[in-house]
Amino acid sequence: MKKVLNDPFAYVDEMLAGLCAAHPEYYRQTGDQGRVIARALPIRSGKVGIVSGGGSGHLPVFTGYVGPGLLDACAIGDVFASPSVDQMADAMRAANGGAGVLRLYGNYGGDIMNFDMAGDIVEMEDITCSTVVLADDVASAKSDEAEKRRGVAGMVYAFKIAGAAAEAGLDLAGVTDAAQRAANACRSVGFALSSCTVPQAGRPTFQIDEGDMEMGMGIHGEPGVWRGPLRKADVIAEEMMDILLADRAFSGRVSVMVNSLGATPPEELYILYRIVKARLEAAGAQIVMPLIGRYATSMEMSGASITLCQLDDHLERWLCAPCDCAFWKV
Amino acid sequence: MKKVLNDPFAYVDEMLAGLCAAHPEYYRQTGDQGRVIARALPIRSGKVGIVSGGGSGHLPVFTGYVGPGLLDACAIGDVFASPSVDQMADAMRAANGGAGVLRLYGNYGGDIMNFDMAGDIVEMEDITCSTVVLADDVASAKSDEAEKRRGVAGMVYAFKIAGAAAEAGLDLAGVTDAAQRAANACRSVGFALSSCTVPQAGRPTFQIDEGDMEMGMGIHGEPGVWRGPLRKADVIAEEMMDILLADRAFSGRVSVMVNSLGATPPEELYILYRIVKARLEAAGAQIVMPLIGRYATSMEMSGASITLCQLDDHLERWLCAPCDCAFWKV
Amino acid sequence: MLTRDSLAAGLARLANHMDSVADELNALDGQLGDGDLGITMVRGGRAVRDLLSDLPVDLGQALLQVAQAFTRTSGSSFGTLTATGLMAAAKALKGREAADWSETSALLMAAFEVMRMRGKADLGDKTVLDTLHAAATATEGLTDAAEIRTAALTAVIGTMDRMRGKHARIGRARIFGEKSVGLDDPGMRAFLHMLRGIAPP
Amino acid sequence: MLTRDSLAAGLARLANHMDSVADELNALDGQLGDGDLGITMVRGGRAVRDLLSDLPVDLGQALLQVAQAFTRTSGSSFGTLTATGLMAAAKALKGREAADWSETSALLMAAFEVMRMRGKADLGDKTVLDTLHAAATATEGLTDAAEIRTAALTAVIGTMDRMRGKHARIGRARIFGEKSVGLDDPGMRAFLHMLRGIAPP
Ligand SMILES: Nc1ncnc2c1ncn2[C@@H]1O[C@H](COP(=O)(O)OP(=O)(O)O)[C@@H](O)[C@H]1O
Ligand SMILES: Nc1ncnc2c1ncn2[C@@H]1O[C@H](COP(=O)(O)OP(=O)(O)O)[C@@H](O)[C@H]1O
Ligand SMILES: [Mg+2]
Ligand SMILES: [Mg+2]
Ligand SMILES: [Mg+2]
Ligand SMILES: [Mg+2]
Repeated sequence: MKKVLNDPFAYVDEMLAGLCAAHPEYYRQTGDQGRVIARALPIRSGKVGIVSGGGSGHLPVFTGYVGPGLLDACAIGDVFASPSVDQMADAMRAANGGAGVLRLYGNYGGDIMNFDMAGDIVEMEDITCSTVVLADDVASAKSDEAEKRRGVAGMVYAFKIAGAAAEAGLDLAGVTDAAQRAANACRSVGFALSSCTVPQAGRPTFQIDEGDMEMGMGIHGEPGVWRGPLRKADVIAEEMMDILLADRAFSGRVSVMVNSLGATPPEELYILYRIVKARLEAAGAQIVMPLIGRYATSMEMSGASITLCQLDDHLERWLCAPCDCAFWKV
Repeated sequence: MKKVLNDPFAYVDEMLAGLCAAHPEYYRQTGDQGRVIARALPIRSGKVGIVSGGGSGHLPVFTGYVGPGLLDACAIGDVFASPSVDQMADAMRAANGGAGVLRLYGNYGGDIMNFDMAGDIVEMEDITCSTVVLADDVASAKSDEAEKRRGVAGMVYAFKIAGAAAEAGLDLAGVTDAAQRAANACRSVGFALSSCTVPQAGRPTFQIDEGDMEMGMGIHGEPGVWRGPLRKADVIAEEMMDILLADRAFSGRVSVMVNSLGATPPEELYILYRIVKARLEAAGAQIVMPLIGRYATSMEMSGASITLCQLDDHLERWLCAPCDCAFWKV
Repeated sequence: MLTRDSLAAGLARLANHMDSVADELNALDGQLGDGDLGITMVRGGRAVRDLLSDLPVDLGQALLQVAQAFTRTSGSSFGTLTATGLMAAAKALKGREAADWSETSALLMAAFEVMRMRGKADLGDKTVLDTLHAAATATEGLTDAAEIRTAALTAVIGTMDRMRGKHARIGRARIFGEKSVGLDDPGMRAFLHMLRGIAPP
Repeated sequence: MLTRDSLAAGLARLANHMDSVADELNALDGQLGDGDLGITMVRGGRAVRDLLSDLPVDLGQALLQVAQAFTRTSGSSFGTLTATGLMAAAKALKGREAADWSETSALLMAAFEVMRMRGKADLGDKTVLDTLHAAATATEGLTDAAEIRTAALTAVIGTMDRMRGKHARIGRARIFGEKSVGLDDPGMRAFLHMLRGIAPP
């Protein structure tokens, strides 16, 4: 797992510098220590702002999804580490157009504490905040402890749907509700074939033996459901669909994401997609806007995740509304 | 280098089935043994058709770039292997709108022989053909043997520019000229950190020791300029810019692509981009539409390439014209 | 008596002590999490050290600045929790230039309460909260600085001994379940070092 | 005499022979390229075998079908070159139901010429062209099938011995430069096996 880098401690700052140099029409670097990415243009007054934040190393998540129809600003931590409270507060300031700010991020302890504390700070400045925490990874806790689940690729659906709702002019309660409904509608599960290297650590985060895989593993290498010999693609896809469909019924209009964790190429995502499609159609669902690619990654980790998103009329309209950023255009 | 697959011999066919199942609005599978991807809608009568073709394992190249403003059809071989003559002939038939067909592909012996032979066949059916062969990889031959160079990521610029010229209504000579000018305008160089696995072979194509890299290596593992210890990102980027700028002068309006070969994450491409931008600006160039991402890959190979494309007014207009496919929208 | 000057002296010792235990904390955190706890404390300590020459005499203002040194330099859980606790103490001492050592227990308990709310953890979850609560309880009613120090350290070490065999139930360590049994919670160890650092032996 | 039936018999032997040498050809090609030459020949041979029960009596039509069996089953260089050569022979025999063995040399030379044009390689580049040219030259003026076989095989083996120490200058093998020295060119070896297969000993 070799990496292209200079000083490991400069990895995130150099990445952000390059990102903003490449796409000044989308991204503007601001905030404490430059660790906030905001939209190139200031937020339209009266629009609800949407902020996210979390560790680096997941591009396009989180930073990449700043743009029209998506996020307004994002606080960026070191690789796999939470941003600081100050950075989150700065992100909320950048996303404030006077109509309130939705905090939309994944269910990780550090992020929650920091976003809460940052909220306490900016509320003193009369910025109204709401919160929706994503917890879509069904492998990380049983359904009776669903609130303990980690947030993974389902986040992207929530960004998209909340972003469209905000762009459509809904108020903070309305955007928060749209985001919460998107969060409730998503279920994800992933598997890993091999690890990635956190630059500052300098060695792979975990080890999976050659010829093995881990089903249900988290995007930072958190333990999954089982570890065992690498299965055939169709067997892996069937098992993932079993896990997802056992957790929640999906029917009618459903969107699906087959997401590479980084190294796994799109060729292999398409091989998985054959089974995902067959299973969803057998369950009576019609697939809307399948997303196949790298939407939420862990640098050069090998593996993939599947996310299902149960749509209703509103969610579908917002999912299919236009959006624009350097990584995704609808 | 683990892979998500079923029968290795079904890898390409299952990939194509999944691709077309996911994106029926873009892609239609046709031709001998289903190994041609054509646009979902038949070609507009009177538009010049553009076909490409080559081995699988390079998504989005070649197949992914079928779509409005890009290619009309593409013949697909096994991983890293040329499509058959019959498949190429079928691709040309699918791309024929009565105004002739441009064959636009990379400089590999097998592809050239097969496209030539396929051309002989379809010319019997009154389909007029022209050819532009991409040879942008400066590391693969010295400038006095530039015609021996391999085609790599520069292909994407040629697809985009020729596609826009065809969409704009130019005739076969005009589209061919646009493609040839794009081909002449591009220079690329890449480096690899680790290999990828051809499914049917079952083991990595080549080996680079842990801690080593190879500068100038080809996308199938063809030998490069030097192999040695892994350098820092900035050193790698500087050397690549040295190689590119020594081969050809770039000034005025220049587009640049920093392309991952697969596993290398966008974070690291942005780190490289800082240097690319500084060097180009120091040479007096203005950067137009930097492309940072996975545009031409070798499955899960680790490494990256840099392509520079010298623009003029026409090339810039065509580069910036709209295009649409599952992997790239402008 | 807690004043700007005795606080500054204590914080200077704390920052130095953190430099010397950083590796130990990183290693312990690395067995169960992301191995950054030592970094968090060193960075926080450094930022605190930068404040000392210019610390406000108002103890509330002073502690607020110390809290912000932690929110600014780290996004890791322990840094944020430390800042949360310090802010509770800052609130309690706002407008005052001196406090009696006998207030120590109440200040610790105030910090405990807000940190429990912030982290949504509870006693027995094998976190810094258990040691903090133990220190607050053990120092209740004490007035002498040295006595307070001994009581707090004894309570913290006792709590760590008692909790070592338990499962972690919160934060990163939770997901490593079994592996956490037999290991000290990194946050408890950090708290122990904060006590050792701040109070002169 | 070359007729539909003797051609069919020869092709059946050739297809069988390819099955038995596939591994050898794959391995040789694997040292310098992509290791698919055996696969190419086996797939082509299989497709040819499927034609045999229904082969046209017109030798031109028959050879055209055989050529198409190779373009259909493989995109690899050797398959396309083989098809190119077979098409030249098909053109030369169009409308005829029999050909004399004495025409062998001319047919090989016709194939050589179009393959040279298709592949843009030349004599001395260490490709199948060298052996093909040698076989065409060595069989000039010969009329007896057994004599032709012996002369062709001798010429091919001699050419391979002569070229083994040279650099490959074309195709995938070229880029491996030095590594190709001392190794047979895979296409030459495949051609040798085609001769061995098609002509009964
Ligand atoms: N929610 C929580 N409530 C109370 N204490 C917590 C909580 N989460 C973490 N901790 C404490 O913080 C310590 C870990 O700190 P740190 O390394 O900064 O966490 P991380 O790097 O995972 O964000 C734990 O050992 C525990 O004592
Ligand atoms: N341009 C060419 N001209 C003549 N012969 C060639 C040419 N390219 C390849 N060959 C022959 O084909 C053989 C390789 O065949 P094959 O394995 O099918 O190629 P590839 O897999 O690289 O397409 C070489 O050993 C050589 O004899
Ligand atoms: Mg930690
Ligand atoms: Mg941390
Ligand atoms: Mg080969
Ligand atoms: Mg081949």
